[in-house]
Amino acid sequence: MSFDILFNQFMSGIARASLLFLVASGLSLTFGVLRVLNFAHGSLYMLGAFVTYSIWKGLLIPVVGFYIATFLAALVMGGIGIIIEFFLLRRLYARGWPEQLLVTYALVLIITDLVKLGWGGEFLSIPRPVPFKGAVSLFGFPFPSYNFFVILLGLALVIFLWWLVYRTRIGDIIRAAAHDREMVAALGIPIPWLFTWIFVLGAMIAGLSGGVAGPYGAIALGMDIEIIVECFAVVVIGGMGSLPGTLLGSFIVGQVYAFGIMFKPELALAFIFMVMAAVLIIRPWGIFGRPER
Amino acid sequence: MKRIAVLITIVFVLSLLVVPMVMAQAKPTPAKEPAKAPAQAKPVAKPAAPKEPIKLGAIYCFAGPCYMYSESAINGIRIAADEINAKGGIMGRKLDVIVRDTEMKVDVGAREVKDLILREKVNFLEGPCSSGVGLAMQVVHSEYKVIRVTTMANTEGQVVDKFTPYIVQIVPNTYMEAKAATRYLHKKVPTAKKFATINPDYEFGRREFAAFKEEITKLVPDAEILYEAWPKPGEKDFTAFITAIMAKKPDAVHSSLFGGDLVAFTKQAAPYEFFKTPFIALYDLPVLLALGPDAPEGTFGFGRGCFFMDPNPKMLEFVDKYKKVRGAYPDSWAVQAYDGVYLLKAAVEKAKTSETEAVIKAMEGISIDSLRGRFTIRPLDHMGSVPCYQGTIAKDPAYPFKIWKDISRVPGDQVWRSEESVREVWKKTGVVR
Amino acid sequence: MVIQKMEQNESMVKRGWWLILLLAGAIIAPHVISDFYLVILIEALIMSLFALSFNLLFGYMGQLSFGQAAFYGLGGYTVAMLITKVNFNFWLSLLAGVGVAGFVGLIVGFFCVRLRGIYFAVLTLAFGQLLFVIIYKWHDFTGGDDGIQGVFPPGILKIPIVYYYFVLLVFIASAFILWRIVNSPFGHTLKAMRENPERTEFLGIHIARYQLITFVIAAAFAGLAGALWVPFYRSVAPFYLMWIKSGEPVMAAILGGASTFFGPVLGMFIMTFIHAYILGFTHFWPIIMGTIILIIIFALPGGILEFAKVKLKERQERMKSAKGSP
Amino acid sequence: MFLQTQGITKEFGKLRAVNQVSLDIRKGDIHAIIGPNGAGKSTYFNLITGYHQATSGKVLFKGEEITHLPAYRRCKHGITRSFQITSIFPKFTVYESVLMGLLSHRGVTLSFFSASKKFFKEEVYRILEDVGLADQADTLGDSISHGDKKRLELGITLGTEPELLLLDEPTCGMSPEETESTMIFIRKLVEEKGLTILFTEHDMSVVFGIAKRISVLHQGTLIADGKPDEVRANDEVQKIYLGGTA
Repeated sequence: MSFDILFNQFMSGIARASLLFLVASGLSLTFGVLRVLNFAHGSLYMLGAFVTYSIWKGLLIPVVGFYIATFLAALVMGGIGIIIEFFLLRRLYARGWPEQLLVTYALVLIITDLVKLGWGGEFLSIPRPVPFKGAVSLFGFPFPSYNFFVILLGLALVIFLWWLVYRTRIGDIIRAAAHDREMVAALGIPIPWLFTWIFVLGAMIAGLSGGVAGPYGAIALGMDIEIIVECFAVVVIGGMGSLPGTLLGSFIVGQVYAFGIMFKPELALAFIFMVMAAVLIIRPWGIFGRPER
Repeated sequence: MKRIAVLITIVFVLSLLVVPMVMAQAKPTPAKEPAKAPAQAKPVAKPAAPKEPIKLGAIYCFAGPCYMYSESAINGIRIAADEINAKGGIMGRKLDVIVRDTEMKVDVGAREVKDLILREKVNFLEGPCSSGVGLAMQVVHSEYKVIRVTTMANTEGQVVDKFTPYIVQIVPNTYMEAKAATRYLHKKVPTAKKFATINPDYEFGRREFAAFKEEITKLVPDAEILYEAWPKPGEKDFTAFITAIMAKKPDAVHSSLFGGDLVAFTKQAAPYEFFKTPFIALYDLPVLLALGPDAPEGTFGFGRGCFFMDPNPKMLEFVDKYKKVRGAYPDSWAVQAYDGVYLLKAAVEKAKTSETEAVIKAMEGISIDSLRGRFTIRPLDHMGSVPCYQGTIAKDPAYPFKIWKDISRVPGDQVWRSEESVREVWKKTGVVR
Repeated sequence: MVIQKMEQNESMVKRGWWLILLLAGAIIAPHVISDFYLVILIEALIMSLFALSFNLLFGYMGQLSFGQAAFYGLGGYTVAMLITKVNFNFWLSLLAGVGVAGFVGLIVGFFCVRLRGIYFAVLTLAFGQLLFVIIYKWHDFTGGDDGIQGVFPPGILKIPIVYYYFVLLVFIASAFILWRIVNSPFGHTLKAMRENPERTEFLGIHIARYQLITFVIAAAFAGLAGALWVPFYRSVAPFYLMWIKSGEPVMAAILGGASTFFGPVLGMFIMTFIHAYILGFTHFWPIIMGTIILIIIFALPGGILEFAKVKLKERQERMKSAKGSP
Repeated sequence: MFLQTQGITKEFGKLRAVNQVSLDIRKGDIHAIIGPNGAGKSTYFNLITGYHQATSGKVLFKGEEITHLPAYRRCKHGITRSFQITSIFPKFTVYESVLMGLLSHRGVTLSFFSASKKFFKEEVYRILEDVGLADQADTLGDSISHGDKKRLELGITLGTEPELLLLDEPTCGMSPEETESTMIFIRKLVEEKGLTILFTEHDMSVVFGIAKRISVLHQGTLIADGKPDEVRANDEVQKIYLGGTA
């Protein structure tokens, strides 16, 4: 196995990791801070992709159309996030997390059908936006420039979330709430509103990553079921609620899958769950996570 | 606590008894069409003879990648049924279509077939979409002795390995389709020796791969398969597979990817200049529609007969009808489902009854003029000599999407498994015929 | 002291009464309802057994497992492979299904019982998906994606009504066993561990060992449910092990009332009948099922039976205080 | 010797919570361990009950070393404890809670089929009478008064028929009458059942009221150990406790 083939496989792992990070970072927020096992995050991602497609098709602005569509879709998903959190999850914080889990499970069922009703069943596709159509040659191998766009977007999101979580007052509150919810509430901080904003932020990220996934692959029913379990793997491996953890987690899952495909294709998926189980057994709170108080 | 538990139980027992009884008697209103299908013209109320209607159970998979194909198939069936009823039905008996969804799940499929047979008392079945569900369903409807025409699930397992007399296949099976596609690929790239393959990892993909391997070694004795990629169906990220294939630098690549998977694969492969290597896959109408400008020209496609693959007069007439009803071009799923209804009509009229055993006898050897030209049902394994199509993707000014050029139409009987080899397989799988 | 005793046997009579009524209903049901709804009734019974086994972990041990479908599927696969590949005796392959599921439950449980709450749920999810992918990809041994077909029960069991009585018998026996376990000293310890693990440990209970035993029992009964299901539908497929299937008993338990023994059974019956009924009309059943779940979660906190229990107690208090009894 | 700790030490990172404490607790004693907050009383308790594992040193119970035994195994030997924050079974009735102790002690918790209701009815009611909760046998744990909860926890521990009972501030949050009745009850336990009690307490009237021996811990080290009046007179204790001469 010559170096450049390995390098190329490594880069394809990076591409997958960057998309996974986009989706998983939203989940890490809701899962990490709100401790909600949010199965609906995958559905918000799928809905985001379909909404982006419709806005993109509606606007049909030549070059910049796709970026505007993705941005607007993220806002739309934020709105939907408010509705879900405010009307459904907020009433359940007092009750056990199993009920919250079941609500997100019910949302998966509802959103799947909404997409079926709204967009029918066709698999849609958004062509790759102008500057990122072709490929860039890297060590002699073509590397799709759109993957660079996804990686750049991932980095931008990392910086934004890092700034938000570690450099702002809201960030301090979020980290405190992740660690000890009652204490933060005791300090008089309106926890319900904080949780709404975190869930909305998570939903917007899901919408954004859905939009970005459009040109990357196909927009089709079943996207949600397929990505959500991998996202759980990423968040669990990295550590719940820890940003660097999610970054590392998506890198690990991306590479395990890429090299799994190359060497033992039929076990590639199994490797991911083996790593997830191993991390949970050895260090339940993940590589960068903190043990629960 | 005790009194309320009693209350709950009474309600529970009552629901156990009463609700199903009410269900059983009350005729459920005819299944609502999927939301998108527009209202049909009201069939002319002909004083049908007092015979009760012939009931066709259309059982497809409205989940995941199959959702869209199933919708097209239902449209094809409805158009055929309305035409037949407009001309007085089959032997004067009205044709009722009942739609059911398997959710692409084996147990739901098996149960819905039982529902159609036991509750709706259907005479015939058509569907499903997924091969796995088709195989599981076959065990059930064969036990209840009801004929199923399969127009989409095309695994060869239905008519060969797990053959039962209650199956009729009018979609080219995986063996025929892959063999025809391999010949086309070989004709286009005769010098190719080193091959790579990428097939969805389930019944359908594995059968197409096996047939490709058998045919290519016959056509190119020293052919070599360097890499077999097996993405899971519904895979959305093929990057790792693409780079792994290109690392082997094959002369040509064969694939049975279809639908959303093929769309995602194509878009992710294009930047890697993957399509410089000769490549053949199921580039049928829905995929070409979705890809639009991204469809790779010069790449080869194979399919089962949508309008542009076989533009004969009967097909063009069907295109107008379909455009009027659905506002879109008919894909191969609508075409084959439409043919399925007419095949049943022909067999019932030949048998002069809708009774299963008689219709099976009538079906064996029957031939009809379908949208895809004339084909016959082989008595041995009820496989239709239906054509397989291949072509090369190219622009066409007449359509807003790309279609095929230098189309080859391979009649079924040139590529289907010979009767001896069918019997050989039956010895192994224990089918007695 | 005396009053307490008297109340107890009165409740025995009362509980006995509605059990007999339920049994009578179950026995005459197949002759009353249509063939199709007999199929749904069999389905509901098998899935209720699956929900009961799940609730042993969730309702009684207090840990939510999101991978029970793996054992349900393994039970089914064992029966399917033994019958189709080696033509094994039907009854022994049922037992084998239970054994395999229990054994794999031992291995998986060994790792899971050391975790709590969300970590326990996510680890069981991971193991569930791992087993799903292994069966899905191990094409030559398990038949991969399209699973195994042609799994026939022997002789008269092929007739739905006979199979119904067979499933009813197995369901009643299993429910009885689970009921005894839950009310035995072992069950008492289980509930104590759920209430307060630390206090229970300091009474001399090795928490992990008791949770592991419970995990194995739950896995075994889930395997039995799978082993009953597959011969009825004559086929098995890998997605029986998927997390979506694991979600079904969770829904049933929470809807029916996880803190009661029969809650999950009621939840599963309601879900199965509604799902079958809706499917007759439209294939948009998920949105209807999802809405029903939301309504029940918000309208009947704690599940139907629990909600009913609470309402009854309130009514009893009001009556007692109204009568001004001593 | 009934219970002995030899140079038992516990470090949390750099902090040495318990420092080389060697102490003998005689059978049938009511032995109090006192000291200002952070003196290491609770940690010492946890080392004996197995809640924490000792960094060094030994714990011997009836001559047998139990330093590294897990908590549930020490309980089998007859050591059990109550917690500072009352730890009971909220959704269990008072009856069921006490029954749990007995089930575990009599080693029947692995019986799967006989109904738990049939077991040890008389013993449970006897304990309930002892702790004065017989009339509330059917009320749920979380719906009884704070004082009753303390006594319920006591009842639960008695269910395991222990030889050594460690009580973590048994009368904390109790009214004077309740404290008085608890003290009488503890004395009764020792006299009638031959139990040995080791307890920590802030309320000096309780300590000097019932303790036969008192040990004083200060910053993890044992600074005094002996009869109540010896300890009261000890100037070391006075310095750290009563702030110089009284």
